[in-house]
Amino acid sequence: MAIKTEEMVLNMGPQHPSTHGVLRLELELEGEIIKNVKPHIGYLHRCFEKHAEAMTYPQVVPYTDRMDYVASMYNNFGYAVTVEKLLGIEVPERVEYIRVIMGELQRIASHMVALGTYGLDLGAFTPFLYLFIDREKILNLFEMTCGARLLYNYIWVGGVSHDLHPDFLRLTKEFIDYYRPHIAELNELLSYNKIFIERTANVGVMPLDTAINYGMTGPNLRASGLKFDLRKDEPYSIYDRFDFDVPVGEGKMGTVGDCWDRYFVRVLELEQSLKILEQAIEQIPEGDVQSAIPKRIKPPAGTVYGRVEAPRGELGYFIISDGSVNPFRMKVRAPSFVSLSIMGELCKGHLVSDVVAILGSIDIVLGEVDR
Amino acid sequence: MKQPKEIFESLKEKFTEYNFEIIEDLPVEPIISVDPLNVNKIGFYLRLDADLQFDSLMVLSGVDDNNAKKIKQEDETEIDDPGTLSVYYHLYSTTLKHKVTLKASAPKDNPEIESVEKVWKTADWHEREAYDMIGIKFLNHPDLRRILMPYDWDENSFPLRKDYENPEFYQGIKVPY
Amino acid sequence: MYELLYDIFGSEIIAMIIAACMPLFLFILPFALIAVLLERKVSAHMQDRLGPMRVGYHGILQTIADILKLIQKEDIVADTTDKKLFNMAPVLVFAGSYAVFAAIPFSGAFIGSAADVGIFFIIAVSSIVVAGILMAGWASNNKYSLLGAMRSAAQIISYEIPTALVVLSIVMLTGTLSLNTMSIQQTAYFWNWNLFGGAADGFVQLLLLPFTVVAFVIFYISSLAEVNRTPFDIPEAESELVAGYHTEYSGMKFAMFFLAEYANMFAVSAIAVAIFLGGYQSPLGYLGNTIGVEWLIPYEQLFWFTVKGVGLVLVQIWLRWTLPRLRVDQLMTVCWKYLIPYAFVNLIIIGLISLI
Amino acid sequence: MSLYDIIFYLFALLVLVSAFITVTSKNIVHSAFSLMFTLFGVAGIYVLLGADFLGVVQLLVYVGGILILMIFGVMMTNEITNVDIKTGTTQVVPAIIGVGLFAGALTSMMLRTGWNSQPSENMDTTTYAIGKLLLTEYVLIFELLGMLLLVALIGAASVARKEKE
Repeated sequence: MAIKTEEMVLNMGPQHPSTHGVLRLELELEGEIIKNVKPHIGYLHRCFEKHAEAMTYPQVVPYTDRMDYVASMYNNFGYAVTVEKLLGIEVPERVEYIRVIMGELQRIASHMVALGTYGLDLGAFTPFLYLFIDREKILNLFEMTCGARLLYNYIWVGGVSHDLHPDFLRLTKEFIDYYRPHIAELNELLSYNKIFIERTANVGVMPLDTAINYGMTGPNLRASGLKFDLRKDEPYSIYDRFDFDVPVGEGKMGTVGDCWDRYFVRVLELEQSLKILEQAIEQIPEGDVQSAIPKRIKPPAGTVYGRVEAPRGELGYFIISDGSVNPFRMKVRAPSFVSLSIMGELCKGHLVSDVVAILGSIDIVLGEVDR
Repeated sequence: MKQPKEIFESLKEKFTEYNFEIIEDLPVEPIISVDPLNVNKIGFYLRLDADLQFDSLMVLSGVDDNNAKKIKQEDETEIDDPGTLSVYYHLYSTTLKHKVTLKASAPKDNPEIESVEKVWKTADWHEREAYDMIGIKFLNHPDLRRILMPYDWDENSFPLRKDYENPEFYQGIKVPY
Repeated sequence: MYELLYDIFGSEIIAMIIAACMPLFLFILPFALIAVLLERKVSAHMQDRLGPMRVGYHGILQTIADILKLIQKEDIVADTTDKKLFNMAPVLVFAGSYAVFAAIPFSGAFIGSAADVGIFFIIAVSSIVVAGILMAGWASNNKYSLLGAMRSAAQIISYEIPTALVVLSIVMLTGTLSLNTMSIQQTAYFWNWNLFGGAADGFVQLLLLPFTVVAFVIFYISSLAEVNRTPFDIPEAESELVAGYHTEYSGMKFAMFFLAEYANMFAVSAIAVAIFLGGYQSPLGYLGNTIGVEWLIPYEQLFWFTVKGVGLVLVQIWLRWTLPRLRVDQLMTVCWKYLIPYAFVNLIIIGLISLI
Repeated sequence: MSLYDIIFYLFALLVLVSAFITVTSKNIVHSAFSLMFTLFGVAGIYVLLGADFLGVVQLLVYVGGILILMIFGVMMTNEITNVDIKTGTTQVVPAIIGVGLFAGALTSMMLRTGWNSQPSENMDTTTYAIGKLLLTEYVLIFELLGMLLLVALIGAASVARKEKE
């Protein structure tokens, strides 16, 4: 017996506590069950790509900061790597190590935000603040290095803006030792909490073929069970020198590729990033931090697509150069943009509360979605 | 693991009726240019063929090639060639770990390119973005709306085109303030 | 208490009005002030931060400042609301939670009404809160509010069943519906509390002990759900429904919802105390008896009652800042598939044992 | 006027006014909510009459259960997000005739009844008495009602159950 019911359209956002920014989700509901989800984006569109066409190559760096503002350092990193690939230059050893250290610290900080706000989405307030206390320590390290706490403009094409502070390595080591036990604490408080598992396991399951077809990358793809990490599969910078694992979703609490897996892959990545950091601190050589590249960067005409493993997935820069000082066309493959497009697929048949759980688990930053 | 050159050869073998070109003299990456109206078929082939398995579309970018020029005809009159708009497809195979870049160009006055949304779902939003920014019309796309720009943005105004000019007014508000 | 006031004023009406207002001014308002501060301070210290620190010493006047702010705020009524119901709803919600206090025995001498149907009255009257919440959600003409109200109503009605079943089992054990009588029965030392099997004989008490403990746990869980506290705070789940049924409210009307929530928190704790934790009885005996100052005893009882009640409120706060929130269907599962069957079995077993 | 009278008149006023609104209001939700006040007032009057158990049951069953369910239903019926759920007036003439007849019958009944008033007994508690009566004199009815409710419960569960596909 089918009862005809009227569908209700619920606008979630653009101003809503758990859309992680100005995102509008148009939910078609039948009772509390989702029939369809239409994400509407663009509220934070800042024309990065248009701006880039009017800037010289070094001038673009601060603009990249503002895309994924939770992981600015990695945006710089990806941009620098791509332009260097286009220019065909090598950067000094020390720069590479600094970049890796910064990148991994940024990954930890970014995952902290992701995990913390995920707890918050599900009603657990305390883990959020615990994680932010620790994130503060990373931001202090960044501030010490480049003076900024959120938008760094630190990794430049051909080098980094400043050398490390003399105390930096010691303090980072201290941070690693301090932070390691906190991962276990997070697991106790949130990951293995019965209610948390109930809310996330078997919710928003992303089968591997769907994930690949929708272009998922990073933790979201790995949670679906594919061991794919650009740091391992297509090593850029000096990632091939470090020994670390690529955690994948195992469906420990439910199905492979559910929200809990996506959450837990990030937790496991914290550990791996700490591991990389330790090795990088051991190996970092002395040296120059700005290679001799001309002030006016004028790459040859051509195209390049460079991609790095940003905390949220594959961050790609597609640059077309026409031989002038400005990029002819710059397209950013923002991981959050791609991840968000699967929302409609994942949410169907779930409840309103699950939308929050799913949205939180794919971990988007609206600055990057809209660019 | 295949090089773009080999992929180019196998494409030519498979689709004899379409034109393929390979642009290799660029720095960094070779590009295979394909027929814009049959991209979806080529896409299906690339994705499903056992030797290629390009299951992942890394990025799809629309580009205004900015190559408008005047062509002199035989009778000395000039006609405008409006130039082309292109779409770049960066493909990757998660199983075979090889990459290839495709390029499909369409004339600017009628920029129609077949949608690959059916092949790679991720193309959905990328194509909407290319439509939104460059103005490429993707045929058979299920939901070709603006994505980043407001829905009430001028229908024929595409911000990332090289000949784009800022509108004077938007919703009655003067724009260059 | 009413008799006392009647002796002083000589007029039924004045005595009644004063008696009716007393819990508000003597207890609910000060309690709400303290509880809000407590919640903020406790949560802050649980999260390695300080919480409010600026207003007064260590921020103790923060809630007063907040209330002053709320009073001064503009009372926004959206254009498309159903204005009559919109204005009535906060009053109804507060009235419902306030009415509960009429039957709570704060001490042997301070009881609003020692009515024989006390506990039954509390269960009944708290359903007015549901009506108020539904009214607020509907009148706001906001989809989030409506969803919140629907969830809330469904939740409170569902969880009334295990609460009632557990209360029923204790009623069978004690043979009374009056909270005052229950409190009196649990006198002298804490092993006479209903939580530990009541004031029965040694063997029967031992037999009852596991079941009364289970009853208490069920009661506490469902009381958490009835006052919409985490992990059952889905009606106002801020990450999904913004603020649920009170999304559209501002200023003093919002403050009334807020007040009602904190009043409710104490009310359910107080009921749990009265039923299971010996009511206003001291766990250790009275100072007044020891030193022979009889008039001290009611005040001691008031002290113990408040301490126990606030203790349970603290547990609520603790849970809120530790646990994530359940989903709406899981909430119903917990209620209908776990709590109600357990409560039923518990009821039957306690009934059988109390026949011995 | 004693306190008892004041409270009685307050409740009576509440019952009458809200009942009036229930009948006349064009908005179904308003009607439903004012019906709640009516039932609440009636419960209050029960308590004043010494039937405290009955009053509480009235509150619990009608206000807490049936009425909430009704409001739920009313909210679900129409476009839930719009405030204009309206009722109209139809069949005015037959209604007037019916009401007139009924009112006449009631008035004549009221006028002809010999009202024997008795001083109120201070009933100690009604709970015990009700309980005893239910389990002795009316035990059959009690059991039958229990069966009926069980049947209703099972029926509701089977209606609400998901169909197997």
